[in-house]
This record gives sequence, structure tokens and C-alpha cells, in this order.
Amino acid sequence: MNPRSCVNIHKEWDIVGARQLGREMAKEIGFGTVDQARIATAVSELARNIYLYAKNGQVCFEYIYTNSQKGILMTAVDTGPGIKDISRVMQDGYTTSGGLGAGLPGVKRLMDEFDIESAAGEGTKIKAIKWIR
Amino acid sequence: MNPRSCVNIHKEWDIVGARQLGREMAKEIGFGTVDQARIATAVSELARNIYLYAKNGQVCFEYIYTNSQKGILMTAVDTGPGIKDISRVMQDGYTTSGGLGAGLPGVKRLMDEFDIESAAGEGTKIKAIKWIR
Amino acid sequence: MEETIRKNTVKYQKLLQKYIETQDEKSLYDLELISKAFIKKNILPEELINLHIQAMERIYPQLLEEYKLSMEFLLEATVFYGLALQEVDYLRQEKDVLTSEISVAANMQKTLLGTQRPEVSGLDIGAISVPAHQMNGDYHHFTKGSNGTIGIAIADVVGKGIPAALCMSMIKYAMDSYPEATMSPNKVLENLNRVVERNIDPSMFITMCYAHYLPAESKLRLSSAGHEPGYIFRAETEEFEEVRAKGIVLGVMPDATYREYELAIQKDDLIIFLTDGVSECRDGDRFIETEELLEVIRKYIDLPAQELVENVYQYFEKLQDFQLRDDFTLIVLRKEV
Amino acid sequence: MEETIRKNTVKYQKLLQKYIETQDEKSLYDLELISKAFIKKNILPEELINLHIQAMERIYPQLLEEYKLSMEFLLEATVFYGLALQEVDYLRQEKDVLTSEISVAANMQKTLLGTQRPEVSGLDIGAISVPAHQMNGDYHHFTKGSNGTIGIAIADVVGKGIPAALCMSMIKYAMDSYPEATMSPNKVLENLNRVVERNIDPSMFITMCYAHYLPAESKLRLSSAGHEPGYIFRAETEEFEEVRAKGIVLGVMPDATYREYELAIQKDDLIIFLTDGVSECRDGDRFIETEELLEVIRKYIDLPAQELVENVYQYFEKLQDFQLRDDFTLIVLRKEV
Amino acid sequence: MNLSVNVQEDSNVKVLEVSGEIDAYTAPELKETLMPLMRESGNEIEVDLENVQYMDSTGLGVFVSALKASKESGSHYTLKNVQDRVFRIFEITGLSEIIEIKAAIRGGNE
Ligand SMILES: [Mn+2]
Ligand SMILES: [Mn+2]
Ligand SMILES: [Mn+2]
Ligand SMILES: [Mn+2]
Repeated sequence: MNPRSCVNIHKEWDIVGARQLGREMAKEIGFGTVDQARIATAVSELARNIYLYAKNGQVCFEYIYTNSQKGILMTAVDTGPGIKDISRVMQDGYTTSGGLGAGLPGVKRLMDEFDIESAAGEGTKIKAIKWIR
Repeated sequence: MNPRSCVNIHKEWDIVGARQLGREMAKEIGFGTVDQARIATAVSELARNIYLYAKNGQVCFEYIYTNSQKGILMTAVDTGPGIKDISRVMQDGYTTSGGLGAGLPGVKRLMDEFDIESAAGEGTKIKAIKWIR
Repeated sequence: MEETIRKNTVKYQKLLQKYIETQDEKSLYDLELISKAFIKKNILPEELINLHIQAMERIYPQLLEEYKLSMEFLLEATVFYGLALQEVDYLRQEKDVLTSEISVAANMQKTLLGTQRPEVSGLDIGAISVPAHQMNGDYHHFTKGSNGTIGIAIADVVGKGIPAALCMSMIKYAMDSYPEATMSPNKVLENLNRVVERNIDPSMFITMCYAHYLPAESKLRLSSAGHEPGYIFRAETEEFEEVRAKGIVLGVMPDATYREYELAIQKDDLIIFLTDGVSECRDGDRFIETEELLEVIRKYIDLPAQELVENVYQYFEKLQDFQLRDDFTLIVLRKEV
Repeated sequence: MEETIRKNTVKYQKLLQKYIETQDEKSLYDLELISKAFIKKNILPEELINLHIQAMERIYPQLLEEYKLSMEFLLEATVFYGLALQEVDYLRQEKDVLTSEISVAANMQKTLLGTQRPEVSGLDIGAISVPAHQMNGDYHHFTKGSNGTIGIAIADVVGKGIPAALCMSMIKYAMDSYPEATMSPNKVLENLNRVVERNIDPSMFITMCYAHYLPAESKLRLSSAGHEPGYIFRAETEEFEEVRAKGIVLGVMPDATYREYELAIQKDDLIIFLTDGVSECRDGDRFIETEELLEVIRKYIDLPAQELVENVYQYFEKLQDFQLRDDFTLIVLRKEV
Repeated sequence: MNLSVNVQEDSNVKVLEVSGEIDAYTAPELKETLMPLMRESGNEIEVDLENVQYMDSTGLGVFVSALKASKESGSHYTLKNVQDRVFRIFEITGLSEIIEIKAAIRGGNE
């Protein structure tokens, strides 16, 4: 069985909750200190996006396994305004955080796999995976 | 009186000697840890340039004082091939160190004032000042 | 910067102390916010380490000498990280300057190459030209002669981007000096070829198709300088007919000559011109086949000409994940009467 | 990357231990070399901190728990520094793509605008044109008519860089279509003005001076479209004479007309044409004065024409700290007989 | 070098007080303020260049496009207090013939 744990994001404090859950699950399955910190940072970015732009949403974590690897999958879902121009927000240098290399391109860098689906008016769904090295 | 101390640069080991002298003089006059490290790094870059491209040269240090400030002045002189296109080597991104942000633009950043004179075939003279904050 | 550091030293120290005592996630979240602010204010990694050292010295005044030394060592190791980081600002500025310069040039090019679809009763014309980058290396142009002849030019410079765009303007200015409507298509190409050959870089060339549509006679006369073949959709059979015209590209042979082809056009026939940015669209690593392109055109064939070309463009834009690999130009003319 | 870290962990640990024991500069120098290698291999700051933690744990197995926690905290603080650093790579790549595209275009432009100084016995011609950025928004061109007339064109588009360069090619192609040698200077400008006015962006214009030198009659005929005044150095008096010709810039008034001026040239006189990139050089925040420019020219006045212009250029290049603010074009003609 | 543009409304006349250097980097700022006013119909605008010591051809370009826009909108502008170095380039380019520069209060040129 592969339990899935989620944190609802409504207020800023929930970002901390999501980070904590993500970090604990990452530690549990065997990620090192550096990767724990990176996963927590990625969670922050996703949760903060929900908090700032969609107001309501959820960040979920689950373990994933392949024949040769194990890792953590995080899913951030919201029913906010959605992203009109995905290629633009995924552009490096274009970040809501004013060019810190963060934002969604930052999440993509911190994690190993990244996928985004969004429709204007319908919300956004982001999946990101980090594998244990 | 303002004594001037110099280190001749012939071999790689001399780079270490120049760093040491620069750091000691910087510490002596009251620079903090961060600035000591930056000054040492700037010395490294200048001394290494001499060692790699001019073979022979000298790095000198002296204290300088104005009414309101005191600081350290370093002078790197060589009689090497000189720099043909100064504007090009002073360009960011163009560095002999392969884009680490170092090279001469790096020295300029690490120090507060920077001046370069060079003539092809006659060698190069670089002056750089760091003021105590 | 000094000010920010001083203000944040206390905050950092408190957070650090709290974290050492409780290891709570909240302190780490607050730390994230501080560290972001640091980067925004250009506080370099070595300064962060120094701030950490100072905080530790206050929290643990009896800290081991070895610890302090180890931190000085670490600080030293981060100086180059700081230097590398400072390049971000510089690079971003440089890139912005170039990008804005290019966008000004792209706008100029738009003004310069702007062409109006001529209003001709009984002829429905649609045209779209979208550059892969900011500047267009495809060219198209319409003219309407006093005798009613419609001139249609479509061209593609080798490559794309700024060099292609620069080259493109050559065609524009050279064409400006010709009495197009009265000069036969092959003569237009022969003249252009001489200009291009004289002025173009040896590694470049231009493909071009020039056509006259004669409404009174319902005839299309065209010549091609190595350009992508066009098509005629025959209303009667509902089949596409390839319009292949022989001729060498512009800019290679100083004295090239071109043949003129003549085709009869029937009511409701559709004349199609395009550049290889249309015919060589890619779906992932796969190139689309001609049949596929024609099927897409067929799909929208009943639409007014301008809607037709726009729909075809949108189809391929999406197929290619919104990233054009080459300039895309598509022109259609429908004989309505 | 893993591999580099592993290899360097041992080295880092040894250096750290040595430094803690002896505090020698040599370890710090070696550390510098390692840290440079780390950055080159994209080892991020948080990984460096982690490597430091591991080294310390090995050197001091009984290290305080507080120390370890403080280092974890520091590691966390550096994650954003790592992200910002990664942007450097990305930005550098983007910039390189643009720069190389522009440099291809700049080379094309050089081929395109290339002009030969005509060989005329008794006339020594020197010309230099250096763009401030990669592409040139200044234009100059020489022609030699069958009647011996030397045509000299010098022009400057508003602004510099790519947009100016794109615009510049308009002059080139339009000029190509004129029988320059037999058309009077004012007619050349009037014709060009119509082309420019039709095609140029409303916020742009071009200044231009067009001249004919008639060796047989020792006369200079010229017209100016708002261009920077030229000079004649009179050998007899050793004084500079300003050549101010009235006329509005190209591209503003559709039906502008230009006056033709005629000057007699004596043996050893020097005719000087320039763009405002020469006359508006800056020394720091100070603009040079006309007298200063003329003094510099005077300094090199005995040199052959080409050496003269090159020396003047080098003088101002150095004065401006090797950073041209505008395209720089200087032409001189010396009547030797 | 920065450029600042202040708009003063002074009994039917809008006065643009410009100060700083007008070059390729700052000209867009002037353009953003001046052009919308020029495109509106019936505006009377004075551009005060007393505090502009330097202007390059990009700056002239702004005034050229303002002139072209004014022909369509029927708005009108004049320049005043133009400094010597700046006036020189209006003169050289022949633009002083088609752009109204208020001679009476032109600082230092008369
Ligand atoms: Mn192309
Ligand atoms: Mn193509
Ligand atoms: Mn220019
Ligand atoms: Mn200029």
C-alpha cells in the first residue's frame, strides 16, 4: 500500500505544515539533508503559489517506486484562476519572485521530474518527483 | 611613513605568498573576515594572471589614507605580453577562468576601485583599492 | 546592504537559536523568507556565512576555537560562489538590452514588410506569416496592378532570426523599385537574383515564388526560384494538385534564368503558397507528411480564406507545442466567381 | 557530480583539518582551487555546506549536537543561493544564442556595406567606421564615376544597434539603384528621402551627407540632410573651415529639397566627413569640444589619410575607456596635387 | 543618468518639464508622456528643456514622431528654454525649421 498524505492550503501557516509533511516523508524514505532541504523549498514554492494566487488548494505527497528507484511524488492542485501562458511562466528569468531563480522553474530545478497542467479559469495541477540518488 | 611591501611572482607558490602578505596587511589595518577573504581572492587572481601569462611580475601592497577613509592599495605589475583588447578582458562573462565571474572583472567586483594600464608587448599595471567599511 | 545585514543579524540569530532548541519547521520557513530577501539585496554567500558565525558567537560565547576556524574556512570557500552570483545581474541586464533592441527591430520590420491583402471582388485572399523568433526571415507581398493583375510574392531566406531578417529587407527594397505588374514573373526573379547574388553572403540564398493572377483571364502565371511547391485545390475533383515549378534559388548563379508557368483556375479553386516552415512542421521528432498538411487544409477548406490560414496555423502551432521551429507563411487565394 | 563531490570530500576534509591546525595560507589557496572546480561542475552552495558538515563530523566525531543543528540551518539558508546560481547558466546560454545570431548578422552587414576606397592618383583617402555595438548604424560608401567623379556618402541612422542597422540597409539598396555619378548630390538626397520617408518608422530618421569630388576641377559639391558638419583643413592657412550645409534629415518631410554647395579645394587641403559618434565623444561626463576634436586631427595631420583616421579613432577610443557610446565614422580626403 | 518628466497644467497649456539626459535609454520615458498627449486632439503643449543638457538623436526621434502625430491629431507643441548644446542638434538636423522653438525665452541662444 502506498498511503497518500495531504495538506490543505488556505493560510500562510499551511505552507509550514506542507513543508513539514514533505520533509518528514522525505526523511523517512531515506533522502539526505541536502535533498530534504530542496524538497522543503519546492513544497514552499508550490504551497505559496496556491496561497497567493489560488487562495485554496492542496499539496499531497506519496512514495513512488520503480524497479530500480524510489522517490517522492508531490502533487499541488488548486481551483484558482489557472495559468494562461504556461510557456511564459516556465521560462527562466520570468518568476513571480522577481528573478531569484525560484518560482515554477525553480521547482523544476529542485526536483527531478515536473509536469504542469492548467486551464484558465479551471485551476492548475502540478506534479513533481524527486528520486533518491 | 607608508611602507610598501612587495612579493615577486615567478612560481605558483608565490601566489600563496602574495595572498598571505595581502591578508596580513588587511587584517592589520582592520578589515573584517569577509573583506580579508575577498582581498585574498583578488590577490590570487592578479598573482595568478602574472604567473600564467606574464611569467614575471610583482604584487605590492600599501596602506592609503584620505581625510575620511583608510584602505589598502594593491598594485600588480608585469612586463609580460600585455593585453591587446582591454575592453574585451574587462567584459563580464569574458574570463580566462571560464565564466566563474572571476578574472579581472571579478577583481574589480571584489575591490572598491580598479584601474588598468596595458600596452601590447610592454606589460600590464593594475591598481586596486579596498576601503574599510 | 550593511543596514539589511545588521537588521537581519538579530533576526537570524533568534531563528537559529530557536531552531537549535526546537528544530521546528516554522523557523526554517522564516529562514527561507530571510534568505530570499538577502539575495534580492545582493547579500553574497560569504556574508551569509559571516552572519552565521557572528550569530553562533553570540549564542555560544564559549564556542570551540576549532569551530570558529572551520567556519572561516567555509567562508573562504564561498567567495567564488559570490562572484558567480554577481554575474546574474550583469547577464540579465545584457540579455534585456539585446532583447529590447531586437524587439524594436522586429517592430520596424513589421512596419517595413507590412502588406495589405488587396481587395478584389471575386477573389478571397488569406495570408499569415509568423516568425519562429522575433524577427521574420520569410517574406510575402501583394500588389495590384492598374490592369487588375494581382502580384503575389513569397520568399524564405536560408535560416531564421536576425541574419535572415536583415537579408529579407533586400528583397523588399529591390522589389520596391520594379514595375511589378507589367514585368513578367520570370523577369522579376531574374532581376532579383542579380541583386541578391551581388549582395548576399556566400553561405546564404533565398527561395522565392512570384506569381501573377489575372482575374480577367482566370489564369495564374508563376515562376519559382527553388521555392517550396504550392498547391491548387481543384473544386471540381476536390483534389490537391501540386504546383511544381523549376528554377534555381536566388543568390547562387549570377545569370540564372527562370521559366514561366501558366495555369488555368476554375471557379472555387484554391491557390496555396507556403514556405517550408509550414510543410516541414514537426510533431515531436517526426516530420509531418504532405498528405497530413493537405488534410489539415482540407479540414478548414470551407472557411473564408483568412480564417482558413489562421486555423491551419493554430493547428500546427499546437502540434509543435507552441514552439515554431521555422518561420511560418501560408497564403491562399480562392476564385469565387 | 556525485563523483566530484566524493573525490573532493576527502581533499576538503584534509585541507580543513590542516587549516584548523596551522591556519596556513596554502590550504586557503588550495581551497580556492577546489571551490572554483566545484562551481565549474555545478556543485551548489548547499552541497558545499553539506560537504563541510561531513568533513567536520569525521574530524570531530564528538562534535556538539548544537553545532550540527546550526549547520543544517545554514544549509537550508543556502538553497535559494543555489537556485539563483543556476540562473547564471541559463542566462549565459540565452545571451550566447542572441550574441551569436547578432554576430552572424553583423558579418553579413560588413559584407553588404563593404566599400573600397577608390584608387585615385593625387587623392589620398582614409576611412574608418566602427560600430558601438556589434552592428553598425552608420553608413559610408565611395563610388568612382566613369568621368572620374568620386562619390562620397556618409550617413547615420537615429540610435544604434540592430534597429539602426536594419534601417541602414535601406540606404544601401536604394543607393544601389541610382546612377550616382551623374546625379547631382541634392537629387541623390531628394530621391533617398522619398524612399526613407515611405519606409521608416515615425520615430526614426537618417542624417546624411552626399558629396561629389571632381578631381579635374578641384571642386567639392555636396548636400546635407541634417548631417553633422564636415571640415576642410586649408593647407595654406593651416586652419579648419567648417562645412555647414543646410537641409532637413531624411525621413521626416516627404517632399524635402536640398541645396547643393560647391567648394574649391587647393593642393594639400584635407576634406573631413564624420558622424556625431566622432564629434560627441565623451571624456567621463564631459563632452569634447569641437576645438579638441580638431586639435586631435591636427596632431596626426601629416600622416597618410588612412593612418590619420586610425590614429584619431584610437585616441578617442582610449579617451572613452574603450567603450564607444555611438557608432564612429570618419572619412578624410587629401588633395595631393 | 535619469530623466524626469513632470506635467504641469497651466491655463489650457500643458507644460512638460523635462530634466536629465535624453538618450536611447531615457527617451522611451519622454515618449510615453509626450505621445499620448500628442495623439489627443486639440492639445497645446510646451516642452521645457531648461534642465536638459544632453540629447542624442533618439531624443530628436521622439520629437519627430510627436510632430508626425500632431499633423493627424491637430495638437501642437513648442519647445522652450532649449540649451545651447541641445539647440545645436536641432539646428544641424534642420529640425529647428519645422519644430517650433520659442526663441524669445530660449535660454542663452539669442
Ligand atoms: Mn528561413
Ligand atoms: Mn523556412
Ligand atoms: Mn546612429
Ligand atoms: Mn550617431
